[in-house]
Amino acid sequence: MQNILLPLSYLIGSVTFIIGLKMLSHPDSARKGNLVAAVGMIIAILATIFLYRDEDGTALGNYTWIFAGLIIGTVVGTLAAKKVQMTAMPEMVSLFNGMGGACAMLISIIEFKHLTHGLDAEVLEESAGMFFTTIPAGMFITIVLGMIIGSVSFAGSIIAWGKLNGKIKDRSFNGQHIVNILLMLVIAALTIYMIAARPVSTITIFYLILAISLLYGIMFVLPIGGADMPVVISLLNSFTGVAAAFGGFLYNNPVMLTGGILVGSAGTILTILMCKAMNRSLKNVLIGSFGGNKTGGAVGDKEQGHYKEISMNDTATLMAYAQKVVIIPGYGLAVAQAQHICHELEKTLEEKGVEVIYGIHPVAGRMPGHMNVLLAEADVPYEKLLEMEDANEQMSSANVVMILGANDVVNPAAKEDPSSPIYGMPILDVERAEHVIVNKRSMKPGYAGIENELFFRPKTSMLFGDAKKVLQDLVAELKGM
Amino acid sequence: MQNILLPLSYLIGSVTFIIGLKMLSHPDSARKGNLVAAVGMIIAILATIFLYRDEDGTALGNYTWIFAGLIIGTVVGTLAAKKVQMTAMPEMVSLFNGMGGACAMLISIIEFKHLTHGLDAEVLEESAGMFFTTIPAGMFITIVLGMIIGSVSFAGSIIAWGKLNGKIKDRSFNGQHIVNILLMLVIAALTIYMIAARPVSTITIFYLILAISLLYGIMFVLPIGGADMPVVISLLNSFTGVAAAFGGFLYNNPVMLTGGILVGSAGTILTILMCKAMNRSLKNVLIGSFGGNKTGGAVGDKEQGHYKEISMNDTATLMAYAQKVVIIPGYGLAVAQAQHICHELEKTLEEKGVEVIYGIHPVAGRMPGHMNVLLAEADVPYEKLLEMEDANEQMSSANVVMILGANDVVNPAAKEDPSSPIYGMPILDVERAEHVIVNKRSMKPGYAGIENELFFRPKTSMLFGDAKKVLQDLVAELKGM
Amino acid sequence: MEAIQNLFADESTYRLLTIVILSIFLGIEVISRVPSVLHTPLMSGANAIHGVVIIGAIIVMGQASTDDYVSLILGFLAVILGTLNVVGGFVVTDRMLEMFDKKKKKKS
Amino acid sequence: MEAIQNLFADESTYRLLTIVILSIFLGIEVISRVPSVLHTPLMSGANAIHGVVIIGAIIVMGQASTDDYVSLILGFLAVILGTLNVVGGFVVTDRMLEMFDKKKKKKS
Ligand SMILES: NC(=O)c1ccc[n+]([C@@H]2O[C@H](COP(=O)([O-])OP(=O)(O)OC[C@H]3O[C@@H](n4cnc5c(N)ncnc54)[C@H](OP(=O)(O)O)[C@@H]3O)[C@@H](O)[C@H]2O)c1
Ligand SMILES: NC(=O)c1ccc[n+]([C@@H]2O[C@H](COP(=O)([O-])OP(=O)(O)OC[C@H]3O[C@@H](n4cnc5c(N)ncnc54)[C@H](OP(=O)(O)O)[C@@H]3O)[C@@H](O)[C@H]2O)c1
Repeated sequence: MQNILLPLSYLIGSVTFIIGLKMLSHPDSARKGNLVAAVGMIIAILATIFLYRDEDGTALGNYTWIFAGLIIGTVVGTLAAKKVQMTAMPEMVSLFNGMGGACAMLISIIEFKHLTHGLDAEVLEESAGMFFTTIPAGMFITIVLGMIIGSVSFAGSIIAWGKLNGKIKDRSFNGQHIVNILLMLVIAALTIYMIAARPVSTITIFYLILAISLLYGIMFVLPIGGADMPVVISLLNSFTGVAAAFGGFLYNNPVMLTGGILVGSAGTILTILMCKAMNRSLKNVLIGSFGGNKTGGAVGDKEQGHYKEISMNDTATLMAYAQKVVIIPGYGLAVAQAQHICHELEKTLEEKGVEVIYGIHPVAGRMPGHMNVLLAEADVPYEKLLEMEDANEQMSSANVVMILGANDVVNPAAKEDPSSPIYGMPILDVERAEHVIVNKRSMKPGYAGIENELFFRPKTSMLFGDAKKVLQDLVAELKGM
Repeated sequence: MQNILLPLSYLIGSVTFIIGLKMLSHPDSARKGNLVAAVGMIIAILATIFLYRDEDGTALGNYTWIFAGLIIGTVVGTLAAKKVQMTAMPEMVSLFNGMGGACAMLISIIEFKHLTHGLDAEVLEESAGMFFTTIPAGMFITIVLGMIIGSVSFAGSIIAWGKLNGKIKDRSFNGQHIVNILLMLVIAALTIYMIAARPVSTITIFYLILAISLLYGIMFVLPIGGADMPVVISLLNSFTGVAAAFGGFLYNNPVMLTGGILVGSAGTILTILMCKAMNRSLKNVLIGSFGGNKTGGAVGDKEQGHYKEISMNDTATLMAYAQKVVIIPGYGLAVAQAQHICHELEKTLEEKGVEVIYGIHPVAGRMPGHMNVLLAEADVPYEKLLEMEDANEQMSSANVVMILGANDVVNPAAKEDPSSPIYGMPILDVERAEHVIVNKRSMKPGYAGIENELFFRPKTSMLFGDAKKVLQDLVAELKGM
Repeated sequence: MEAIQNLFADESTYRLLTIVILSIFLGIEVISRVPSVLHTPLMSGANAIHGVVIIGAIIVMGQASTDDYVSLILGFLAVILGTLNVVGGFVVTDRMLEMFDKKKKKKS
Repeated sequence: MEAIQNLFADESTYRLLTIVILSIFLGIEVISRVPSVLHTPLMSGANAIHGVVIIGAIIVMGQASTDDYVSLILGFLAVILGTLNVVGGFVVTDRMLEMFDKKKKKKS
């Protein structure tokens, strides 16, 4: 019976992964999709533990170790995932991704050790390396490639994690990507040499490749700007998928294979989609390190004229007597953790009969969907969050647009200035409204590091200060009116 | 080398099928997609002929027969496909589909004959049927299922072909679908019995199943209305795909497997999409045989009032002085082969400064895309053909809507009368225009067999006659003005 | 029944089943957003693709012993029919799509 | 090099390769029309799915001989890390999507 059940469980696993991924890509079914995939995973894991037999028909051993590992992983994983702050989720994903990569790497190392088990220097010398030629090429290739990709993914993910939580700073030097390409070539050359020639020093070379791969993973992510990390994580995610697939080849295991490859290809597409949403090319993200060495763009290039400020009192009056207010949230709102007070503002205005909607730019904030998640956390009703196109349609009938800690997503240079690095990105067209009020702490640029001419336009008034503080004052002012 | 090349060719074949199907589903790449799949098919066929080896390593023989068959098939197939009239294409597809089904059926028959090769009555009696128990179950199931599905597809396709070219009339009797279900049950019961029990009469039962399957194929398609044939053909198409996939199982052949299953699943989805476009359910098409026994619907149910006719001269005047004319082509235009003269009308009007566009309903005519293909044949420029939604938007600014042999697709009952069988189908909203002129030969209903109240509405004028004749006169009239 | 169980005990069956399932999903995904204009050509193209059954016919034909006339004749028929399916299918699809192409050319 | 050729001569390699290719296409098809709001949860969900590598870790662990401490310890670590990937991945994804769900509920 069990030889029917095991492959059947794997089949079920593969199917749940496909269905799960498919459901994950539609808003209505996403949460269920995650569950479906999780159930499939549990089935596949349990089936492996209890039903797996090697060629000789012996079952797995070391159950104590296995269960201990599973329990520790489950407890720690659940706690970490439950405790993490909403805004720290991308770094959490990165960390988990690194764990997967490390797992793939360790598997390869152990399997390599098994291949060379019992070899001591003496035996090696005697057989003059002949031993290594007996390793089947397919298996050897699979092990080495799984190790390389797993360790790149591991090292890269850890760096990405460190960058996102601020522990690691962007570091780059000239010609860094040339060094990276060289590292890659060295890895490739060593691998081909080892597999084709099977030298006596195979074991040393193997660990050398491991070390260089780890180094490459670090060097690969280090120069990339912290704000580009979501894209990089998505890429590393698909790397780990491929590493898992190599495990599938190694153990001739269809569920590892389908799961890994699915994630590998879906992750690659997702990476490209994410780049598109930010109007960047992948190459640009990886090599240009645009987030790292800020080019400055138009900063100070032109005579910018003057900006005008607006008082809290005037702001409150303007808003209270408006028909329609559009709120544009941005990264600053997230940093200031001002989502709850923002919702409060919305409710206060509505009590006064003002219609309030939110205009959500797809790349506002620092991860895709950042603003939606943030505002949902503060219980802002779904139907008030308009996507960019819909928001732009409403803009011309709005009396006041309130920009809270957003910058690049409302920068008119994207439409008007072909020399701007963000030229071509669709933006929220706030200037169609009657008044534009911008809240930020200073005149400093946002993520793209470029000046925003909007702040100097006649319609615009600046309301300086930390978003949370400003909103608290504004709400108090409104309530007192 | 060849044991690398054969599976590699099959891999290439599978990939081209996927890419081909994908490209086929986008208008821009469709034609190239067809080519890609064809190239993959050629590679897979050539690789099979020259590189296939059985377990003992012997190559295929009978090359003369194989090549003779290929050449005959190629010549006849090419000629048939090139000669066929545009409007007869669906029946051609049906015929080719039947050939594929027959091919799968024959393969199963031959393989079954091989299994029982050299068995004469004597041997059978001696071994008391023991022999049959030695046939591996997997192989046996595969052969029988391939045979059943292949023969149903074959017989059904031939009937569908006959119906479409008018050789076979709709025939149905009460309880026909109960008979069909019974036939299906008999097939299932015999199959299970034969495979589980392996009786002495296995050979007889096999051919009995074959006969009943063919009968079922005939009975399945016979009662379905001729105009529902595109849907049925699509369904039979996916049947043949599944039959081919059984061949893939039988020969452990990945390209047959992927190709067959891809078509099986894509064909099923396509069938559902086609039903949706006609606002029917698949069940309705298969059992309701709505096209067969016309329910009559609202015919004569209500007092319909009067319709008014319009003279050729008035029509010409009205059109010549219009700003914008929308032409709605339908099945009647196709039957009358009036597409060229219709294009002529369009050009004549444009010379007079009238803007002319076409409103294309997705199910106008008798096959999906019928109108597009038809008008493309007459060189009507692509951008003049508006899809339903776009056409409806233009409708209110049109002075004249000219309906040429269309009926159901402009029937307001679809919007207004919940009791109508076509209720809920989106229609071309011609009444938004200033004048509606309808050309058909009589007051007879169209495909759905129901009365069309549009013809009695105040805005509507009827212009009776064969579409081609009427258009010729109209163009002459216009040119003389 | 035991035989069926044996069938399902074979690892390679599951490998094939995995391929089947992936292909099913792929077929659904690839087609699910096709515009209705393309329904007929797509049907026709798919029809040509399942003509891959010809490969089975070729194998059967090529393995028939030269004195087994029944198999030879049936196999020969199968090859012809399969070829008709493949060649006719692709050619007729191409003709249909040529119409659309023509329109494209006009446009540009 | 001969060894590589042998590898590619093995039929089952092609069976696996077919699975790989189908999966690649499927991955692309399934994802290619995802709205940008779902990018992060989808990334996270995919991250959990590649945690299937844990199966390899379990096999390695279960096959290690009880006196091979290096393998035992590395395998143990691999199991823990793999589990972290799987469990953490699914839980964090669920939390993210909970946010969206909440909005849904409000709506209805
Ligand atoms: N969503 C994604 O997936 C993603 C991922 C990576 C990168 N990005 C990029 O991130 C950018 C997002 O645009 P965005 O408009 O949301 O943000 P932004 O352009 O980065 O601007 C944020 C603004 O918020 C202000 N701010 C910071 N802390 C604040 C506080 N406590 N209170 C009030 N204001 C504060 C800052 O100005 P002060 O310093 O003057 O206060 C800054 O100008 C885009 O360029 C996008 O391409 C997005
Ligand atoms: N497109 C598809 O894939 C497909 C497939 C199957 C079924 N259908 C169904 O077919 C129908 C298509 O609607 P439709 O409006 O195009 O056609 P229709 O409703 O069938 O009406 C066609 C009309 O053309 C007239 N006609 C026939 N020959 C003519 C001629 N020589 N000159 C002028 N008029 C002529 C007929 O009236 P007279 O007899 O009075 O002339 C008839 O009323 C829908 O009900 C659809 O569901 C479509």
